[in-house]
Amino acid sequence: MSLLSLTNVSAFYGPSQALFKVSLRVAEGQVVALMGRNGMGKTTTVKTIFRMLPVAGGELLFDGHDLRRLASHRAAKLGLGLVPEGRRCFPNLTVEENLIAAARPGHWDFKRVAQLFPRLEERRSQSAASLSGGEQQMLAIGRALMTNPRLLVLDEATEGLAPIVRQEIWKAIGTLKHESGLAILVIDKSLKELARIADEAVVLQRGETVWHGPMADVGNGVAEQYLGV
Amino acid sequence: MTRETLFNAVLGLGLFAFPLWAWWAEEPFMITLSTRVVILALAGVGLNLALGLGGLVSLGHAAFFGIGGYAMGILASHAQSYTPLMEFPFVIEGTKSMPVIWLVAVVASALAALVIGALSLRTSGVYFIMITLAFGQMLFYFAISWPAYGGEDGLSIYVRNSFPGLNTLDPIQFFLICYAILGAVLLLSARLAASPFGLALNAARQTSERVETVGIRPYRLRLTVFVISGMITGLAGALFADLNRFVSPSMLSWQTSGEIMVFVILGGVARLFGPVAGALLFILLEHVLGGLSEYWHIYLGLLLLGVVLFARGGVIGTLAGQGGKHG
Amino acid sequence: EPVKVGMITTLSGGGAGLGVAIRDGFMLALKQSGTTDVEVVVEDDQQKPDVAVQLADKMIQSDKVDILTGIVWSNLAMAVAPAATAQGKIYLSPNAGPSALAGKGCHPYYFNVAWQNDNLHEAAGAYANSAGLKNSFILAPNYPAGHDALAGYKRMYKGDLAGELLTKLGQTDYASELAQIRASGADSVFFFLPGGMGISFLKQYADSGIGLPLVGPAFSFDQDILQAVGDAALGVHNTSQWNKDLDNPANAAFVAAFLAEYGRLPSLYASQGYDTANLLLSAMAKADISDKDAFLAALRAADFDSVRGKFSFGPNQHPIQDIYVRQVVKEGDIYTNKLVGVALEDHSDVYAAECEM
Amino acid sequence: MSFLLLAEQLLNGLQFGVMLFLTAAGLTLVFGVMGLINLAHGSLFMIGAFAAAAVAAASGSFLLAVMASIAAAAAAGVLVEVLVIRRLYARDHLDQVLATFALILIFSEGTRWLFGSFPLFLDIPDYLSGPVTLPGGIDYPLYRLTIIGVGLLVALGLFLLIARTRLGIQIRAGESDREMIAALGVNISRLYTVVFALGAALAGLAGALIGAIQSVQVGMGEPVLILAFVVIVIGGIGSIKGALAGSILVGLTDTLGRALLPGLFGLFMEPADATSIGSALSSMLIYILMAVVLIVRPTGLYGARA
Amino acid sequence: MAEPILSVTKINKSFGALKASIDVSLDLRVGEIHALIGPNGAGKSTLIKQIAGGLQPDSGTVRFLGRDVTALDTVQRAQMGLGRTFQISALAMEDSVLQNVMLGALGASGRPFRFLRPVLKDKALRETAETALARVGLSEQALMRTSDLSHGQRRQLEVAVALTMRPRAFVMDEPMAGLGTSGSQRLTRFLDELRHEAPILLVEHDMDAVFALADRISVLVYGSVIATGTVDEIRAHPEVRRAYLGEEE
Ligand SMILES: Nc1ncnc2c1ncn2[C@@H]1O[C@H](COP(=O)(O)OP(=O)(O)OP(=O)(O)O)[C@@H](O)[C@H]1O
Ligand SMILES: Nc1ncnc2c1ncn2[C@@H]1O[C@H](COP(=O)(O)OP(=O)(O)OP(=O)(O)O)[C@@H](O)[C@H]1O
Ligand SMILES: [Mg+2]
Ligand SMILES: [Mg+2]
Repeated sequence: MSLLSLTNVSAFYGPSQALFKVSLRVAEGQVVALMGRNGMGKTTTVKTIFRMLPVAGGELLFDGHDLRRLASHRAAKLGLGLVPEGRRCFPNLTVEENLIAAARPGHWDFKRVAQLFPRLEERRSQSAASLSGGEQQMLAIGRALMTNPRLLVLDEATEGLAPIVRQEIWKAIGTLKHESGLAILVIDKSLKELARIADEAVVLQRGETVWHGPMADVGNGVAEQYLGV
Repeated sequence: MTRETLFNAVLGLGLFAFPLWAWWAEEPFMITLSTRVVILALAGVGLNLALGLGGLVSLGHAAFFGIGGYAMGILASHAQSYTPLMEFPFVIEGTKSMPVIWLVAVVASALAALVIGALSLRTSGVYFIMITLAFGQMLFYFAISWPAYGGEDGLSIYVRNSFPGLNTLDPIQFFLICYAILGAVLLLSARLAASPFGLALNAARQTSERVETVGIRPYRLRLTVFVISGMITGLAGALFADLNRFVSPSMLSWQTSGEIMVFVILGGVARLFGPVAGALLFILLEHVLGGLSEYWHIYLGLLLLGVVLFARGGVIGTLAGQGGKHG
Repeated sequence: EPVKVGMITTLSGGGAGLGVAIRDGFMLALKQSGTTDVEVVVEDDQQKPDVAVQLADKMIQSDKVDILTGIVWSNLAMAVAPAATAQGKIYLSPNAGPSALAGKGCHPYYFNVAWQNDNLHEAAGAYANSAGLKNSFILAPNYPAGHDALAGYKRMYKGDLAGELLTKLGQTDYASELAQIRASGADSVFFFLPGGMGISFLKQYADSGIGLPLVGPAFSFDQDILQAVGDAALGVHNTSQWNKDLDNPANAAFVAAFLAEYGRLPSLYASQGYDTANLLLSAMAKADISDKDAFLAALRAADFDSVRGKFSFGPNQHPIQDIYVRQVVKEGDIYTNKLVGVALEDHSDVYAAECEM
Repeated sequence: MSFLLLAEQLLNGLQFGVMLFLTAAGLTLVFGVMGLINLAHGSLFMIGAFAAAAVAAASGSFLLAVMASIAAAAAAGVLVEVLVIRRLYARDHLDQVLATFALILIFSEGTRWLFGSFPLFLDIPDYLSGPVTLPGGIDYPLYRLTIIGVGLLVALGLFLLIARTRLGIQIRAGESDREMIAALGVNISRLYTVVFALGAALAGLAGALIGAIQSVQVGMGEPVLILAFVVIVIGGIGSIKGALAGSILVGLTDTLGRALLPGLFGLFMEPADATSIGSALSSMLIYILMAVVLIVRPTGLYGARA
Repeated sequence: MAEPILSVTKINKSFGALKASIDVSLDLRVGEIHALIGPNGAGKSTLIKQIAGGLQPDSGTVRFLGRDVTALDTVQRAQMGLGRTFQISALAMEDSVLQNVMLGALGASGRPFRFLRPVLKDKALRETAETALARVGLSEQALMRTSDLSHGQRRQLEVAVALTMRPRAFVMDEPMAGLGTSGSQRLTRFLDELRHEAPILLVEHDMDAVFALADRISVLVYGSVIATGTVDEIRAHPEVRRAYLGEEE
């Protein structure tokens, strides 16, 4: 059974429809890549999952719970962890406070996150507002991990990171997948890395699911057709 | 024509037609009441420039309202008692001529706005709200304890000031003067909002960093709009004093600032006719509810609450749809 | 044809108590008279001058009233009365008596049925002399009525001043002033702090343990306020043109009727409202409102039984009356005042001389 | 002025400052930390005072009265938050201004409707009344010393709550991004209800404590409201330390201004003018102070630099 | 060789104990793209802020068009012709896309204090603005509200605003961030041409873009420039590989 499943989900921004019957599934321990060009509805999909945007139609299930009926925090508590687009660190909090604010008991705690991103340990009591862009990105990832999720959603989580850090993060994601069996929904522009890590792929175009299948098949024309590569 | 323009037109015409009807029906108080709406709307239009366009939430606009009022009170009281305002180094006489009074009111408010703005604009956000409040309060306490012009008792002017060619004592004529001014100022503020200046100011409200990087100084934009805004509110103050033939420190109190702000928010921030709708609704409620019960403030409060909760973007925002409104 | 009266008074906010008392007193008198010839429009001025002006406009232009009354505060009276009388309306002041309207600004259409602002303070000064107080510390808020209060006290008081302070209008904490009083070597304190300011001052004064004799005008020792002050006010001497135990039949009837009607003892303000209405009724009995001169003459005669006993108008149409000394006492559970003497007899005001009428 | 008097005035300034802090404490939470402009803070203060007066009259116990004030204000806070404020977090500050302005009207007249137009009686309990003699020979009211104590305790408690606890961190996070903190699994709605109620309770507590030495009447909250905003802004929004520092600065300035200015002007002026001008200036003093502080430090004493 | 358009000399900047710029010197010459790379938190954005104004260096000088501009503020530098994009989009979100670019054009016109004529009727400004939108491929979105743009579209708009100013030099802080693969490729082609209009100082973590575009690359690590050189030199630089590139390729 899939951990997360969206079936024919539609959503609107005010009067304009942004999602048209989007469907996708993420099974336990699976990594799914959500792909599409700029403005195609990837982030919007994430927002519906996290109840930041009402669902106009369709079905939204996580671990058998109907997400549509849940408030944002309840959905999150079921085990959804988010690294949002644009980082959205709490600027008035220090690095440490950003992490504490999100913490729920489990494998990931401040120590583990600090091991993953030593830079955060160094900047521990600096306010998030004064962090460099990449440092904020690390913080956003660390913060999501602190919630000890069962499904991690990464929306452009490697944006603005140095190549070497990006490699670290992909490695870490790989470890998460393999060792802790974490399910991951990932949005990223690096096809190469996605190809390496993802099991399945879903491609959105103008708010519609236009393709889904094994990640391995993305190479065969899909990328050219839908991603403009 | 969008719904908003349509609504504005109805509002503008209605506000004109009603007093004419009252004149015909010989209900002079209804004219007075309409005049009051027009003048308070004018004060709101002034604030709305700073608040809506510039994002400058000033809780000190009573200062300009009061300065305008006192410009009228001081000049007219000297004219009334035939004593010069100042004898050294040159003689300044009081006056009962509205245009002169307006000029003085506008210049005095502009100067005050320049000083207050120049200092206050160093801050932003809530700090700005509070520092403008502070300047307003300084003037308020000054006026209360300054005995020369009546202190807390204020100044009474027995006869309304004059306007060449018109009989200002006739309510409908005074109304027309005020209405014409409001019309002119609304036109001006519509122009301003659409102008290059308006564009830059509007952007500076949202991201002053961006405005700087295209080579424009947000501080100057803001100071300019603050001064224009103060001038308009000052003019409204002079008219208000003339309407009441009376001026007192209560025109300078923070409650007055708050009330002007309430007009703006109630009508719809950054909407051209927002302050007009707001002032109209508020005065109407006050008038209708005031006779209803000793505890009429409760009803007023509940109605206002209803507007905030269910009518987003103020009266105009609700009736005319969202477009254009920020926040 | 009935007389239309417009009553503008404060019925909401912190000052509502005074307006309510005036209104209640006024209405009680009308009710007792059983007259159907008076029509009253009552409106709330919210203690804002510009609202009061607007209401006056409304009553004059729309309700077409003949007479205005009701205003509690000097600054509101200043905003309304001159303009109203200039438009040929009669104004009967049930409370405020700013000096501007008693002197140069006096007007044949303006009558004050309460007192000129200085009166009670002058009486306090006179009382201080008779009580042998020699070194007073005096304080009042920094606004015209406060200045008048200090001036009024000093006009009669013959001793020295240990100190003089103008406090902030609406001030609620007096620790700093109390410290200065304590350090000043004064033998008594005169204060004029109307409304909540007085309550705060009295409580804090009592708690400070300074313990010097206090003197003040009746405003801070009014029936409706005393219950809120409690023990802190006990024994304080204050001056007033009225008290509930004034021994005259009109007063006894008034107190009893007020208590019966509203379930509380009347206050100073209620007595003033009551007198105002009775003055009006007395004039109506003598003349018709349409005959302005006759009606004004009838008002000037003040031919009614005032609850304060003797009452007549001076040349500026302000009262000539006795002003008494009262002391705060506790009767059962109720704090109230009892008369202890007369401070000034047949007192008018110093501004009358400036009035050319 | 003697040294002793000066010392006493300093103490008065400090005391007034702490009293201001007490009135501002609830607002520090709601405005400083949650970022909500709550003009109805003064009304909650008033509710506390009225509840205390009513319960004190009925029960004769000051302690019960204080507890009642906390409970009543907190209850009003919950009600207001759930019915009104909750819908406004995401809105413009200006909508909050209008809504809470409406609440002032409702609360003021509602209170008058319930309790009548006349001030209520609330007094200091016997065990706290009267002066005590401090070292140095100053007679100082015990009750005011108590207020200093309570105020400092509240300051400490708030500081710990906001700066040191996870709850405090989450509240602050919610101020900058409610949606995000909710997506991290924090029930921010309930948290904010609780915080708002706590802020209201503190306002109520202040109302009861201060009501005992002031006048318990409708409208008593308005001057409190302005002063509370003033001290928070001087201190820097969001900082408890700042609010305390701002309060004490304002308290000292105001008290010393009142005590010293008339005398100062008296050195070179007619006494009557000196009294008048000196007191006029002293009533403007805290606003001058605020303007100067903000001109020099546009985000207050301890505010986060922009 | 002619004096570089933009140069910084021996710039130092610390935040408390943290040294964000240490003796940084670099320059930007006519027609080139000079890429600035380095680990996160190395001080790239800090350096950009010191170049564009808004942050004063503790010591050192910034020269632009032959003038010492160290003491000038952001506005003055912008007026001289320094075009800048932000790492995190700074746009007027409530305004339309067109209005945002108009703002740039207005700034470049140097006459923002005009009060009465509607700005949208100003042909010259409008043309500048529409051209810029067309160049980044946002013409269709001109009338959309900026907040309705997707993340990537906003990045494009950032660049468009900078274009309207017809600057003498660009400083761009991670313009590719958030652009998808196709978007990045497009922007890469675009910048490639843009360098002939004005040189670009480019901060970027997208190595595909950097390697494709840069004439020279400087590498900033812990506030110091550890290397400057051509693409090949930098690629091969062991220190750079260790601190920044990792085992990529
Ligand atoms: N707050 C909003 N209001 C209205 N429309 C929006 C809003 N946010 C996004 N949109 C529109 O919805 C569409 C999908 O946007 P979304 O952010 O989901 O794209 P995306 O696939 O995440 O793109 P990117 O890769 O650029 O982040 C876009 O066309 C955008 O214009
Ligand atoms: N105002 C500040 N106060 C304290 N430290 C700061 C401040 N601004 C920046 N820093 C620190 O200075 C360092 C350099 O920051 P900068 O933003 O310049 O990095 P960067 O090279 O742009 O990194 P990135 O590639 O991640 O954007 C960072 O470690 C950051 O935390
Ligand atoms: Mg996206
Ligand atoms: Mg950076």
